[in-house]
Amino acid sequence: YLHVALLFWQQVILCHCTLDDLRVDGRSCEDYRYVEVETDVVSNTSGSARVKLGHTDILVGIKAEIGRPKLDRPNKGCLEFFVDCSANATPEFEGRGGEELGTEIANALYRVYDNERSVDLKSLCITPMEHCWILYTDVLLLQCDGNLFDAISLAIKAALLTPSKIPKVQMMEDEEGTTEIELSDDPFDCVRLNTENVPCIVTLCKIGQRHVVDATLQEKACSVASLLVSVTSKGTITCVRKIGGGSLDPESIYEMIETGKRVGKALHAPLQDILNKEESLGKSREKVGFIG
Amino acid sequence: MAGIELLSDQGYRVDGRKPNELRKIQARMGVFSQADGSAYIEQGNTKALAVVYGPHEIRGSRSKSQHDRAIINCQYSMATFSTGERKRRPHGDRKSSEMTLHLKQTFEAAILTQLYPRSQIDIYVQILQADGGNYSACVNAATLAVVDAGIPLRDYVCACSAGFVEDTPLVDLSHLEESAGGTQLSLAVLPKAEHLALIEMDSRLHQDHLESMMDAATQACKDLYAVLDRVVRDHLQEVTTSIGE
Amino acid sequence: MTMTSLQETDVLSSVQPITVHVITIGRLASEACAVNMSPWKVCVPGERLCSTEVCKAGSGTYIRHSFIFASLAGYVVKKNEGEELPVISVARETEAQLLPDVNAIVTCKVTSINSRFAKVHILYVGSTPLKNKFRGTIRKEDVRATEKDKVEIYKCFRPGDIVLAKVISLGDVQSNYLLTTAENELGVVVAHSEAGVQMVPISWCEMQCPRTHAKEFRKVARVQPEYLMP
Amino acid sequence: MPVDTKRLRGPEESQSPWLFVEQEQQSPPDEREDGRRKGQVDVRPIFARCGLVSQAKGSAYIESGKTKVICSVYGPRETERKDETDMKFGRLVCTFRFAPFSCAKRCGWIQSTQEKDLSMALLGSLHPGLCLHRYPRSQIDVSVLVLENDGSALAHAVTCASLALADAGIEMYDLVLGCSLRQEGSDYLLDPTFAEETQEPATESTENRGGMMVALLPSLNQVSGLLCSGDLEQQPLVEAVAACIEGCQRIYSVAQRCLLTAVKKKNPPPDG
Repeated sequence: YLHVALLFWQQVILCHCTLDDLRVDGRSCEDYRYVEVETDVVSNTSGSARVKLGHTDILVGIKAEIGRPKLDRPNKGCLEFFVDCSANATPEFEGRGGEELGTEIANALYRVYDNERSVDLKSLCITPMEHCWILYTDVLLLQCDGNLFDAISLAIKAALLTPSKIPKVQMMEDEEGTTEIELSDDPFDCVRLNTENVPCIVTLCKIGQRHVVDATLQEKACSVASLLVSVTSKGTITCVRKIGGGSLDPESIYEMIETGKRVGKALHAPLQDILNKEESLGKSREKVGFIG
Repeated sequence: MAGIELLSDQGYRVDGRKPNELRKIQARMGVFSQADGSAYIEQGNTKALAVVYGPHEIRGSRSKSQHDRAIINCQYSMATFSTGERKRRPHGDRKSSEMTLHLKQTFEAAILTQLYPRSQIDIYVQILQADGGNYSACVNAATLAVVDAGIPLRDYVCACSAGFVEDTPLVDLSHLEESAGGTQLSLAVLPKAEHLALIEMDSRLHQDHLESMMDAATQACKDLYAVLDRVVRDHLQEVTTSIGE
Repeated sequence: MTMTSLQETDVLSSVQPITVHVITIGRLASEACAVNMSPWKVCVPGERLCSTEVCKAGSGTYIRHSFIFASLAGYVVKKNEGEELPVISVARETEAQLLPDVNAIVTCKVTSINSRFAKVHILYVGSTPLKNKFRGTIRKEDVRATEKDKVEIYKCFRPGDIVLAKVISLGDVQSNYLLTTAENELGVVVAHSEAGVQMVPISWCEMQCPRTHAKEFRKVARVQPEYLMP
Repeated sequence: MPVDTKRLRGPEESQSPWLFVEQEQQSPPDEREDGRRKGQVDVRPIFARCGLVSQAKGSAYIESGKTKVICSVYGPRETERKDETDMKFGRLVCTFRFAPFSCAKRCGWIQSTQEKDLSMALLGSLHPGLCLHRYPRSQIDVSVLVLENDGSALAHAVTCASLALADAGIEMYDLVLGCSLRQEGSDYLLDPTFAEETQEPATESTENRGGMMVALLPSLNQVSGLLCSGDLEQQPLVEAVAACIEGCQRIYSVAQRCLLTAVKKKNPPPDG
């Protein structure tokens, strides 16, 4: 998609620098760029978050709506993903230009999040086979500067972690035996998701002989293939996927899985800290958003 | 009217505003670094982002190219989570195509397109949260973004909506006031010269009332102009001092 | 991979006798025997053929870490062409898909013309027919070698003409293959008159209908004998 | 054949019959149902054949256990959509489809998100194996149809597609072979059947369970595709990848032989 043209000597320099654990922007191979996270940016969603990673800018909004459970798991709720690669990021995404990338990312997100291991889907069920909560997770890409997956996963985790406004529901049965759903009126009386196992995605880019995390667009242009590893806070790996056009030798895959696990596990704690801090501030928190 | 009293006996609106009062406006220019120009605006709870790319070579078929001026290319889209009920598609539906066309017409009137023959200027706006007055928020955000991109304009374009309740014109309608039904007027003006860039009104209104409604909307646009002008000047101040350091 | 591996049965370690499987063995084993009769070595993509010190890489092969690998499934052919090293290549009876390449002579059919260029469909590359159509463009300035500015497309090509042309560039994103006819041997080889009869060339720029004797303008090619179909 | 959902609608309050089908709950025995052993590199026997579809440039059919996959390759032909990379490299287009009758439940005609995802995975696995720089400005279409899905469909689709590409005479760096694996606790099941892929565990614990597919370029020893989801610790994950790689190597000889036969059948040996 986003095409970055690099001259040959630039590629050589980039590859050589990485060999010495020093990247063009001064980071080491396992360093992330500066990350900014803010939750609750769009007030009419159940949960929302904005993540800035370098120049990559992601906005995630989650809306909970009542729907029908999927056939193959009648007693669970589900997550639906939609990725809007908006023309904001680049004019190439205008019209239907961003659709291909959008479905590609959405498909990967399904694999990572829409299962029992990551999110407690059973708690989203209202009545088996009939009603459940569907969490519509909509990702809006505002700016791309590489490493979309990691930024999106951070934003999704943050959005899920915020006190989601999923109201408590009660099933009312009237005399004719038909059931009706009644939503709780109290805005504070809501279900909170168990988000202990929600994983984070770490994308590792193979450049020359080494691999780096959080690759910029320039670095991505030099890399043949990358490996997407999703890791929970306990260090369990929930998803591995090779992306990009090239191939990897088995040894480097093993190394990349190892790095991915280590980096991914370490990623959770600071994120959790920030979110806890934000929550403790409550209403008094000064909202930054896009202003300032 | 659907049950709600839009204007109280004391002359206040549902959210406590006076009939000719705007909602709180907050705006910022230069939110993104990769685009040529960008801006963000909040009008009450309506939040809009605008980015501008260009002027650049014409993308796609060259047949669109105009030998004596630049073409303006717009896209209006709404984030799927922006509305109360989730939207299925961010753009491409009939309503947003119409909005795209309106934006294009508005900015063709304001940008000095003849300075950039055979080129293209892209304006993309995105509604992050919709609470009435989407069109005006988009126009105002886009104006700031175009200014940020350094593209010459005849004048700012300021847009505002107006309604008419109980013989009183209301300006800058919220979603609640919009959905009550009743006459609605969208107006985009170049405030210095008081030129109209776009005017759109649906449903019925007595001719006698039109002028008062127009006056109220024009005045609101001028008020908006003052706010936008402040934002631009502050931004320039900020930029120049940071260069000076 | 040598021929001996063909003798391996299809059975993969520890397999239960399933009926489908037994059939498989029988079928493949008999084929394997037949295969072994041939003296020709067959290779599959990715097979290492030899070192670059022994041979030069020909078509259907690629070089990696100074070894020659096969990139096609086919017969391994070694040819000595009087040079120091023999050329090793992988051959298939059905020619590997040819694509129009720069400097290739192609046969094409004119589909539409306007004052600036003629649009064509490329039908043959050399003497190999293409399975799918590829579109090409002959620009006004590439029609003739001399007096380029006086060329009028209408006096050179008409839709339906069969033209011999040479590929000068693969073109860019917007354009198709760019072709030229600016050589004596290139240009219109077959054209039909308004009466629907195949015309005969009478000069470099004219053709005549044998029935009506009407003359029409064309950029006529002097067809080389090797391009004439028997 | 598009289905008019409006006309075939049941009553407003209706439930799919699938919800009431008894789920067979059986604790998995040590032996797998077809007699293969757990924790062993034990793939089902494979029957592979090239050149079944006469209309296509190249085609292949693979049968492994009850899983049956057919693939045809068309092209290279001129691309309709072009961008800068198409000028230097060919474009590979993959379509992965389940035939409507291939699974226990009928699949729709419209490509589902799962099929789109698998198409992407197929594309990613095949792409590194092809010499696409030899086909500038053109497009190669690969379409895979699963006739019967009894597990490991994607892995066999990868193998089948690479055989079809080789049969079509598309230049490749290497064949691409696929192998799947299902991890169950400390054991793994290589080349799982559909039942093994989807079975619910007897225990609630989700430790070390998951599915995996690896695509390998066997003679270059490069992994071109890796798709894994589940709940795995690092050690079992690495072991599972290694087992899959070995599984791929096991089917290499079958793939080679299939191609050799195809080459000989199609073309008599060249003279001279």
